This record gives sequence, C-alpha cells and structure tokens, in this order.
Amino acid sequence: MIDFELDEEQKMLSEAIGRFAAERVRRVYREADEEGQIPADVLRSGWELGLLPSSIPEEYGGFGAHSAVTGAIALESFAWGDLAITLDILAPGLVAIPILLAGTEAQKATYLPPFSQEEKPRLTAALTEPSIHYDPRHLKTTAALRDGHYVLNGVKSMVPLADEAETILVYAQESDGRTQGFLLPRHTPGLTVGEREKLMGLRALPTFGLTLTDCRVPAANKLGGDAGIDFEVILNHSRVALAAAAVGVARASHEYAMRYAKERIAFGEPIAHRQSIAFMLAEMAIDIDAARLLVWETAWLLDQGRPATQNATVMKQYVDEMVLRVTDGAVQVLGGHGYIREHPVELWLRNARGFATLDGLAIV
Amino acid sequence: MIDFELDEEQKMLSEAIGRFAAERVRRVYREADEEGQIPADVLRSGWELGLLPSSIPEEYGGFGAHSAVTGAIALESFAWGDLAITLDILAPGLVAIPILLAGTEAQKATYLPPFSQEEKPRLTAALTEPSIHYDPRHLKTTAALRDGHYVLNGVKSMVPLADEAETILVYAQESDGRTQGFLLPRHTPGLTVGEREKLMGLRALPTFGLTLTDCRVPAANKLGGDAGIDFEVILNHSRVALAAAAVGVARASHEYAMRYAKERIAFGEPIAHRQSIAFMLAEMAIDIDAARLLVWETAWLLDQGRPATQNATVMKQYVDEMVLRVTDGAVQVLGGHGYIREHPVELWLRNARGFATLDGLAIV
Amino acid sequence: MISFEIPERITNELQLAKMVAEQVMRPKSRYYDEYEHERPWEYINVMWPVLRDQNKRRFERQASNGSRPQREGPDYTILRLVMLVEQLSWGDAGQYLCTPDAALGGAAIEAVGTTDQKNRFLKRFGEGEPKWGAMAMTEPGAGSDTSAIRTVATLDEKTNEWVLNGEKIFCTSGSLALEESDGFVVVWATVDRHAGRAGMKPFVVEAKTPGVSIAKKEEKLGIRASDTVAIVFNDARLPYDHILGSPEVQQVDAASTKGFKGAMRTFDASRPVVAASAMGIARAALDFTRERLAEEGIKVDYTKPRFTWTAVERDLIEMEARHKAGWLLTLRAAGLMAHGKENRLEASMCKARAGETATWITQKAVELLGPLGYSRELLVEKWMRDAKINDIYEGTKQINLLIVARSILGYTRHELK
Amino acid sequence: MISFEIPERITNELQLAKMVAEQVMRPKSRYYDEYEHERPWEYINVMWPVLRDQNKRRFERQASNGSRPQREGPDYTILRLVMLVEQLSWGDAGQYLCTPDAALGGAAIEAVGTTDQKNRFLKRFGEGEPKWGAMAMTEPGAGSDTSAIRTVATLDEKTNEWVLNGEKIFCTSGSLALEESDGFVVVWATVDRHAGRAGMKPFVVEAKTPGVSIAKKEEKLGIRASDTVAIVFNDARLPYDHILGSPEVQQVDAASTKGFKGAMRTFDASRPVVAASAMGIARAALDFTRERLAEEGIKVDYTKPRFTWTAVERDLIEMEARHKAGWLLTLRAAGLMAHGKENRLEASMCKARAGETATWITQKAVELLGPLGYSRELLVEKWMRDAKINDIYEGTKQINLLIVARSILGYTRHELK
Repeated sequence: MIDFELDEEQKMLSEAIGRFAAERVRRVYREADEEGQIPADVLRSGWELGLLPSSIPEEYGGFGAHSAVTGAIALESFAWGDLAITLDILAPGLVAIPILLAGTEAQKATYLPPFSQEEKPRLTAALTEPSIHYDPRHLKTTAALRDGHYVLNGVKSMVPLADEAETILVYAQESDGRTQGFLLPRHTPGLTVGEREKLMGLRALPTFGLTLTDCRVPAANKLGGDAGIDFEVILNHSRVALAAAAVGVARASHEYAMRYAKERIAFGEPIAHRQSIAFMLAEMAIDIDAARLLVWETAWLLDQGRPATQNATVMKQYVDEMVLRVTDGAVQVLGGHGYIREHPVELWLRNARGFATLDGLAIV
Repeated sequence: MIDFELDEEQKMLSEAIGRFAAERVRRVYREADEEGQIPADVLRSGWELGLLPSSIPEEYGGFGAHSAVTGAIALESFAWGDLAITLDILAPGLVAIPILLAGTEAQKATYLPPFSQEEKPRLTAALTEPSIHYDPRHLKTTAALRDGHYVLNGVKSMVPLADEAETILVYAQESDGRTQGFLLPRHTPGLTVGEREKLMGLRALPTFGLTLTDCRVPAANKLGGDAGIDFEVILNHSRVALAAAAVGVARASHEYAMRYAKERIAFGEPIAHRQSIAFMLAEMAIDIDAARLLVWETAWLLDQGRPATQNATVMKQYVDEMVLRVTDGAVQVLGGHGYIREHPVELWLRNARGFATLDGLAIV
Repeated sequence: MISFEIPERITNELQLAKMVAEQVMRPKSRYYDEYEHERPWEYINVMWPVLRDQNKRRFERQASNGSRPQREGPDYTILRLVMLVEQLSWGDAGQYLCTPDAALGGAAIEAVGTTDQKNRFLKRFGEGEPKWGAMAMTEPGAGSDTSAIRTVATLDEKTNEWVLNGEKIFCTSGSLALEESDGFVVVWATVDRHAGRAGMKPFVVEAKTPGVSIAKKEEKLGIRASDTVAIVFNDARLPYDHILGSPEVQQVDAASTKGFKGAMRTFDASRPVVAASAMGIARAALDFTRERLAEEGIKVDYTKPRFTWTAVERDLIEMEARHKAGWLLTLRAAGLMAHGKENRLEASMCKARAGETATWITQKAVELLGPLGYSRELLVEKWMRDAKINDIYEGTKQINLLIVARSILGYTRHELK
Repeated sequence: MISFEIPERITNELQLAKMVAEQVMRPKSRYYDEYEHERPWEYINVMWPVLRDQNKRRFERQASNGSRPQREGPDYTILRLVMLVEQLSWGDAGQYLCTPDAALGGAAIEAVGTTDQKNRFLKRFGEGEPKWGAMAMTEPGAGSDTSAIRTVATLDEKTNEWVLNGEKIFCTSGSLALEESDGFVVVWATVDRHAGRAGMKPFVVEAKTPGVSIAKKEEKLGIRASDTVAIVFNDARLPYDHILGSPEVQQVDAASTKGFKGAMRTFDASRPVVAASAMGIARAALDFTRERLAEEGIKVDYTKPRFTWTAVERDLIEMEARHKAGWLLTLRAAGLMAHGKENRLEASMCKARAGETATWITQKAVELLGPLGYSRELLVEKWMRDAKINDIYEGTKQINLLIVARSILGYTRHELK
C-alpha cells in the first residue's frame, strides 16, 4: 500500500548520517574544496559510520541487507553534507554493491569480508570515458577474451581514488557488444593512472583518468563470472545513487537560501517577504520533493526486482535539471553574497552541474 | 546605423491599421470566432485599407514599394486586432507577394493589376500538408513535367478561402527535389476542395483541405517560369509574416492582462501590486520586445537581399514559444475569468498555439 | 515503510473506470465539447446506479456503527477517489465533472454538518434519480480573496429563516444541482459584513428554492461538458437549520473559525483531487501522442544516451518526467490523508505543480502532432483546452504557491501577502 | 528608419578588440582564473596606451569646444562601448573588468561633476601609468536597497573637510583604484541619516587617502581575474570639493535629487554594458560549443523541419535564439541612448534578460560538452562561473524586473514593492 514514511531503521540511519554531515562534514567541506583535500579524520569517521557494511549480509561479514531505497535515503543525507566527501567515503561501494548484486560466490567471498574491517578497502570503479559520445551501454573501452584471459584496451575518466586503489572495477564492452565489469589489480601491466583531474566541482575528490593498453586479467576476474552481468541493473542502481545525492545537494541549497532570505533585510523587511523570492523558494521545495519521490520510486522498483530502466531514465532527466535549477536559484536568492566563496551556494551550484554528465561515481 | 524607430510612412501605416483593428475588428472578432464567419463589411473595409496595393509598385497598378520590414510592422498591428480576420483580408497576398518577389513579367502583368481594384482578388495559396512529417522543403505533393504541362498530385491542408478562390498557388516538389509554386485555376480537373476544416483556433477563418489528382497546368503557370523560384526566400518572407502576427497576438494579450491586473482587486489591492503578477507581466513585456526585434532583424535582412534562413529559423523558434508563453500567462493572470469566453485571452491562447505548426498562411 | 504498491481493491475498480472512460466517455468527448450546454447522459446514467448503491451501503453502515468507519489501518477513500478521478479525467474531464454526486457541497456537510443535516441532505444520493451537490464560493468581486464575499445571510427573527441575497459565479454543476435534479448547493455567505472570514458561513440551498435563479451558463475555453453557472439570490429564504456549523461569529483569528476551517479542510482533499484530474488529462495527451508517433515509427529508446536523443524523444521523456513528478506529488498528498496525516502543504504542492504540468504537457502534445494536433478532428487540442482549468480553479497556481511559501517559511498572511 | 547595420568605424574597432581577445586574453584565461589575486598585466599593458591616448584626445577636444561634442547626429560612444565590451568579454570577462579606465566612478563624475572636478579627477586617465576608477555603493547591510546605506560623511566645519566612516563591499577594481594606481573611488555616503536617498551623496576618494583601507579581497565563483574588495573608512578626510553634486538635502521626492539621479543615469548606460558583457560570455560558450561539436560531426542544419531536429540541434538553436534576443535587447537600449532617447526601461529589460540568458547558455554548454564540459581543461566551465555574476550585479534580475514592472504598469515603489 502506497506509503512514503521511512521505517524505523531508515530514520535512525538518516539521522545518524545527518548528524555526521552537520557536525563533521559541514565543518571542513569548504576548505576541502579550496585545498583539494579532505581531512583524514573526517574520512575515517565517515567510514566508521559503517554505511556499506550495513548493506552487506552477515554471511559476508556485514551486518545488514541491501536495499536501494535505504541506500537512496542514506545518500541524500550524506550528500546534504558534501558531495565530494560522500563520494570519497563510499567509493569502495563501487565494487562492493555490483559484486553484491551480480558477483560470483568467489568474488563475494574475496571482496566483501574486508568491508567489516576498520580499514577502508582500497577499491574503486571506472565507467566514464572522456568523450562527448560517452555511452555507458556502448563503451569504447573493449575487453576481448584470449586464451582464458580478458585483454582490455581503452581510456577512462572520472575514476575516484584511482591512485591509491588496489583493485579497480573497469567496465568495458565485450565482443558481443554488452558492457561487462572486470576486476583489475592496480598494478596490472598496461594500466596507467593519469594526472589528477581538474573539474569545476568536486574539487575535494581525487579523480583520475586511466589508460588501458592490452591489460590482461584472468577470465575469473569478470564480474559475475562467465555469464557476466546485466549491466542495466548496475547502471540503474548507480543512477539512483547519484540522483539521491542530487536531492541532498538541492535540499542543502534550498535550506540555506531559505534561512538567508528570512534573515536578509532589504527595504525594511526580510527579502523572503517578497513574492518573487518566496515563490522561488516554494517552487524549489516542490521540485525537491518531486525529485525525491521519483528517486524512491525507481529505487523501490529495483528492490522489487522489477524492470526500472525507463523510470531511471525519466528520473535522471528530471533530477539533473532540478538540481541545477535549485542550486542556481539559491545563488540568485543570495545575490552578490551567493557569488562569493564565503557562502556555500556557489559550491553547490558547481557540484550540481556535474550530475547531468557524471556517471558511475556512486551506487546503492 | 543601428536604429529601431519606424519611419514616418511606417508610423502612419501602423496607426491606420491600429485604428481599424481597434474600431472595427475588435467589435466583431469574438462573435466571428463563435460563428465561424467574419462580417462582410469588416472584410471589405479591411481590404480598402489598401495594405497589399501599397506594397505593389506603380508599374503594376499599385502605389508603393515592397518591404518586409514595413510588412512586419503592418502585420503586428493587424493581428493585434484579430489573427483570423487579418489572414482572411491578406489572403490574396499569398499570391501577390511571391509573384512580386519571383514571378515572371507575364505573371506580374496578369495577377498584380487586379489588386488596385475595389474587389478583393480571389487568390490563395496551398503549402501545408496534413502530416506529422510535413516539411515545406520536401513536400509530398509532387509536380512532374509532362509534354509542356506540369502534373500535380498530393494532398494539402490549411488553405484559406479555397472554396471561393479563382486561382490557387500550389507548392509542390519537382523531380529535382526543389519546392516550386504552381498557379492552378480553381476548376482544374482533378483539383477538389474538401470540407471546411475544424481547428482549435482561427475559427473565423475558412480553411480547407485540397486533393490534387493528376492536375495539369501549362508550364507557364510555374511561378518564376522555367527557372522557377528560390523557395527559401518565399518561406522566409512567410515566416516573418507569421512571426510578426504572433507578436501582435502576444501584445494584445499582454495589454489586456495588464489592464485587468490593474483593475482587479483582491485582498484589498489590485493584483498587479503583487510581485508574482507584476513580474509575470514584466517578463511578458521583455519577451514581446525581444521577439519583435528578432522579427525585424530577419525582415531587414530580407529587404537587404541577404541570406536569412538561419535567422528565420532562430526567430521562429523564439517567437513560437514566446507567443504561447505570453498568451498562456495572460489567461493565468485573469484566472477563472480568463477561462471563460467573455474575455478574449482564451481565444488568443488558442490562436497562439497554432504558430508552431501552421505555415504559409501569410507573407510579407 | 516506503512503497508504491497500489492496493488491489483499487486497481480492480480502476479497471472498471477505464472501461467507462474508453467506452462511454471517449466516444462522446467531441460531441459534448461542440454542444456545450448538453448533458453527458450516457456517462451520468452509467455512473449513477453504481454511486447510488455505494452511497446507500455507506449510509447504512454509518447508521449501524456511527459515522466513522470502525476498520483499523489506512482509510482508502481519498486514495481511491484520486485514482478514479485520474482515470475518469483521462476519459474526459468535462464529463467527469458531471458525475452525479454530492461533490464539494457534500464534503462540506460531511466536514461540519450535524448527523441530522447529513441524513437530511446526503441520504438522497442513495436513492431515486441522479442528483448533484455543488459549492458556491466565488463572486464577481471575490475570487481567491474569500474575505471579500458580499453575499449576505440575514436571520429573519419572526420566521426564523435565513434570507440570502447576493450573486455567486463559477459554480460547477450549479444548474444540475438546483434546476435539473433534487440536489443542493452549499453557499458561502456572510452573517456579519464587518467580521471578515469569521462572519462567513456555509448554507445549504436546496433545489427549486424560491428566490434562487441561474443567472448565466458560462461558455468556456474547455471542460465544456461541465455545467458552470452564475447564481443570483434574491431574498431566498432558508430554514434556520440550513446553516452548517455554528452561527456565532467568534472574533478570534478569523481563519480558525469552524465554518471556514471546514471549507479549508475540504481543500486538503479537493486539491489532490483536482491535481489528479489534471494528471489524468495529461496522461491522455501523453498516451495518445506516444501511440500516434509510434504509428509514424517514432518511439522513445530509454537506453540511448541523452546526447543521441532526437528533439521529439527528449520532449516525450521530459513530458513523462514532469507527468510522473506531478502524479507522485498527488499520490503523496492523498497517501498522507489515507494515513490520517496532515497534508495541507502537500495538497497545495501537488495542485500548484499538477495544474501547470498538465497545461504544459497538453500544449506540447498539440505541437508534437503538427497540423493534426491543431485540428478538432483529434481530441488533443481539446485536452489542451480542458487541462488549463486545473491551473486556475481550487486556487490558482499563484495562490497555491503562496500557501506553500507561507508554510515552508513559517509565515502568516501578514508577513507574506 | 529601422536598421541593424553596425557603423563601419565600430566594426573596425571590433576587429582590434577581437585580436586582443584572442591573442592577449584567451591564452591567460585559465591562469588568472586559477591564480585569483594576480593582475592580468598582459591585457592591462595592451589596453592602457590605447585608452590613455583616446582619453587624452577627448580631453583636448572637450577643452577646445566645450564638454559636449559639437558633431551632429547620433553619439556612437555608448554603442561603441557596448560592442567593445561584448567582444572583450567574449575574450575573458574577468580580465575585461580590469580594464584601466575610470569606469563607473568616471561615469558618475561625467554625469554630475563640475568642469573643475572633471579636470582634476579624469585628466589622469590621459597620461602616465595605468589607472583605475571605481564606484562603491553596496554595504554589508545595503545591497539593492541603497536607502539603507550607513556610510556617513560629516562636514568638519573647522577644516572644511568631509569625514567618512563606514564600510563598502563588492567594490570592483577597488584595490586597483586605491592601492595599485593613482586612481579614485566614488563612494556613496549619507550626509543625513534621516533623509534617506535624499541624503545620499557621491564623494571622490583618491588613492592612498589616509583612513581608507582595503579590508578584504573577495574570493568568487567566477570572474576571478577581477579585483573585488571590501573598503573600510575610518575617519577618512576628504577636501570639501570632493563631493559630487550639491551637498544640500532637498526633502522632495528622494529619487529626484540630483546626486541620486546621477547614479541612476549611470545605470542607464551601465546596465546595457553589463548586459553586453553577459552576451559576450554567452557567445564565447556558444561559439566554442558549436565548433567543438562540429569536430564531432554535429552541425545544425537550419533547413530541417523542427520535427526532425536532434535534441542537441534544438539546444543549439534555442541557445542561439535566446542569445540573439538578449543581444538585440541590449543593442536597442544602447541604440536609444545613441539617438539621445530615454532608455531606463529598455536598459533594465536587457539587463534582466541578458544576465539570465548568459547563465542559461553557459550552463547548457557545459552539459552539451559532456565530461569535457565539466573539466577545467576547457574554458566552458569557467564561462559558466563567469556568466552568473551578470545575473546579480548592477541590480539582480529581480530588481530589474521590478523596475520593468513599475515602468510598464506606471507604478511607484509605493504601489509595487
């Protein structure tokens, strides 16, 4: 029966993350964006929240069950704090969740247990490619099966934490045209990590380009084994994650703009008393709620194991435009003050513009 | 040197038309829309304004010179009164202007002089085709040259006054793929005029579908003779005319909504005192002015004989969306009163929605 | 527990509604649009027996176990209503508005009427011929600003009757309720001009009451099958107990007086219902456009990267996205009510968004279908005309945005005008 | 006589500006964006000699034949300025803002200064080292609402000096004007706190005036090459005749006092100039996106029917349409001024639209270029950051809409707040 109330566990989770975001993340994210570096202690305590273990079943050392809806709720509160810090802390999930969803028993047994340890596993994934024609379902990076090994060739971009990763889940197109995942040890010959990328937003998150030249991996390293994976499922889970994060960023901007508009006095009254400002804030609120519902619906379909590609596409279309509209509106509400880096709204706008183009940087 | 001031002649012309629109057209257009019929005396005095003769040179019996800019100015004031009545009165121009622009001497000598007479010449043109795939540059209606005659086949829609026309300028695709015009006597065998069309808007304007089955016309009836015409020029002049008319419709709605908003009292004040209404009216005003400038620029390029297709395309894109935005906004400003047919804004909205799809109904 | 599952009992009912929409409403859509003041009897005659028997059973149930349903758990009523309205409006929004029921008038009586009043005024909807209820609030000089209402109800001490004088406009189904059936209109009038909202009271005006006349049948842009009238009250006399709620004028914060509160409470339900109607029209246009374009070989491929979409594909996806957003906001507002939660904010949110969205989607559909879209041979142009009303009635988009803004900012009407 | 012809003398100058934009500004665009507080000396050193000599000639001309140019016919100055600014902003909006000239400060002096003041304060721009003028209006508590200005100028009778106290923020080129060159800032201060706008007067504060200090160099989203500072006035003493316009406080309608009118008049020129800068950035993004996509084999075919456009083609055409609209509105506002006509309404129209349009176009460009658009390897993301300022300064979009609304409705600030 139709219901939009979080259950108890989800409430606790989002409150815990919200507290962390407010008390730890919001203290450092601005400087992290300027410095291009996130304080180690924040990353550590972020990891200690145990968000990923909580979605790994006990049999693999976790203490929970996987749910895209719960994941979406968590990502919203997390990204409300800061997007870059969220993506850094959750990066290992880029390997864990796909394995959880589609990995072989052996892959689960190898990669999941470390998540229960104190140390954040050094895992990441490479999906995006540095081209206007980038299409996750038809990647230019190829994987060819040759005598029991897959040989990968191609160029990747936007790979978080690639420099310190031990294993990178690289998505590539197999001869049959399907997108598959391959677990590459960082030191696979032919795999080179490029310079740290310079982006408009996400400046605190270290991302890198990859070049793959005849990288050989045993066939067993193919995600899901011989059968491989249904990439649609992975992609949809990933898009839900990023869309949920977008809702978090939008909510952060909206709350900040509301507070500012109620405090900022012009012509003898708070500017929020003016319909032009108040209606903008109202439209934002509606936009954000609608986007969240779209995200939840797609996540819910995924949890039900129902087809979700159409919903995911429609959701992404709506959310990508929503987050840009809302964050730009927040800058507008603050006026000149929104344009200077003393206030966070400009940072949220820079991050927001990324959602339409960035792919595969998070997954629930 | 950049200048956006009408010259004396243009001022007089647009004032004369404006007066006619305000004093005659605005008295009857609402009933005409309901009845589907325009009072004969209004049509007559509209014709007596001599708008078309004034753009025909003296050598052909007219008393002026042709200018797309002047034509655009005239069409805006005319359509400000009512779109359907404007298109009815100017329908013969659909033949006169193309002939003026691209006709042979013989064609000019035959078709232009009657414009100086009292009687409105029974001329019209057929461009649009009843298909989602309609493309004026690649018409489905064909014209094949067979022993000194052109044989036309196809289906047309939105032909104004086709029932009482003596000659119809039919646009068709020749074997070389180019769109050409052919002057068909109404009683050409194989040419049948269908039932009067029923449209959302323009209900006062009688428009018809045509069916052409092996219609033969002498090669001499091809617009521009053997060489034919550069259809781009005709199309661009036509798009300027419709865009100018759209600006007139938008301006009518905006003026009406402004007056209403200043008079309508709610919560103790005129609703125009509220930013949500006032800013809507301000955006409309900016939209309308911008559209007019886009129209004038394209018209000016045409008068200069410069290529104008890119400008015309961009102009059409902007104007079609502008007129819908503005007329819909006017209905919104009037609220419930805008939804009933006592007020004209609903009529303007119905007419406005046509501009994006209707083609070739007017030309300057 | 987050879920988007529609209860089966509702999906079953929706199947029936779909049949009615396809087989009864759609075939007559164009006819009742062209013949504005005729009544869609095919639809009315199909709906009345069903609604009559439902009402009958409900009254009996209420009589036996008190007015409130005993059943535990969520109350499906509003959710069910929202979904039915969406499906029927998908069929034809104008005809749907002629549904023979107590409508907003009934809602007002349910909200603030005494048990006796409920019996007297609502029972009729469980028996006999089709009947209509209606609500009359708007006046020539009072639209969104209900405090400007000038219709006056004065108590004639001698006869202990209320005497109504004034004019109401934009009353939906007013003629059906007052002249074409044994129905009633709930009329908002002031018992004290100087008391503002506190003086405003709802009165039940029965069909054929002397002094009550239909002054005008409106001709509209769309929903032409719907009966919209102006009503004039000329010394219309009502028995004393036709007033709903207490006759006293409490001079506390106006908005908190029972009568007005009652009306406002009906908005919490009626706004999602209007939003649902809007989304039904929008879906009709979206479905039709999709099918028609598919015939032309144009189908959306949801797996293509955005970069390779055609403009038409992008339009269709954008239309679908906005439709989904509007619909989910509507379901949320209804869902909250079903779970017995406050939903004033969410009701205004969905209304503000759904009206605008339906307007946009239907306007876009006309464009996408080219010359055909603009023709009255197809229904798309009608849906565009029908949709616009949802951006206007039950509070224009602007009014609902105002409510949303006040609510999220924690402002009163004094801080945000 | 309607014409869109650009005078040849201007098109020639534009060729030079284009060279500067391509060969001097663009190569350093990324550098000055990354190194925020450095100065674009390459650009400054190219521009200064040209501007200096132009100014020199102008001063000589004015000295010989009075301040007004004798020439008949339209005055090209503003039109020329608008076009140059558009071209230079196409190069780099941040660097353009560092153009060594008297800027808004100069405009204020030109508008309300005495001949003597013009000589004393402006002559320097025709000789020696690069110099900057600036205007300081905004305060922490006074943005669009200039009547809230708290910086005070009190006359010290004994020394016949003005004593300035207060703080100004968002002063463009403030540091260049006060600390890095022999320039000046025109500071708006009140001589009578209770007089509102009537008490507001512009004062010329010269470089290195004791008691004047740069409190903060702002770090911004974009236009990082531009120098934006907060200035603190701590008993800063100015000679009596550094006040522009009359020191009297007329208690008539505030807005009509000369000083304020002067500032407003400068807006009639500065708003089209800001709009032109916005359109320059937008064109940079549009040109680059077109070229980059063409390399990928994606070009707009303007002869295709709308129905067959790809989503990218539609975006490009929509971007071009909005760009043209914003640019033509800007040309109109400047054109009116050139022909000596009132243009307050048109100035606000183009500013309101251009700022929004540039923001939208550049945001769209980043999206269209995919992963590359988001990277700092290309300049598109920078143009998106730069463009946004035009939606904000010289009056936010909202303020300019307010001015437009008042003007078309014939309202004062009392009717429309």
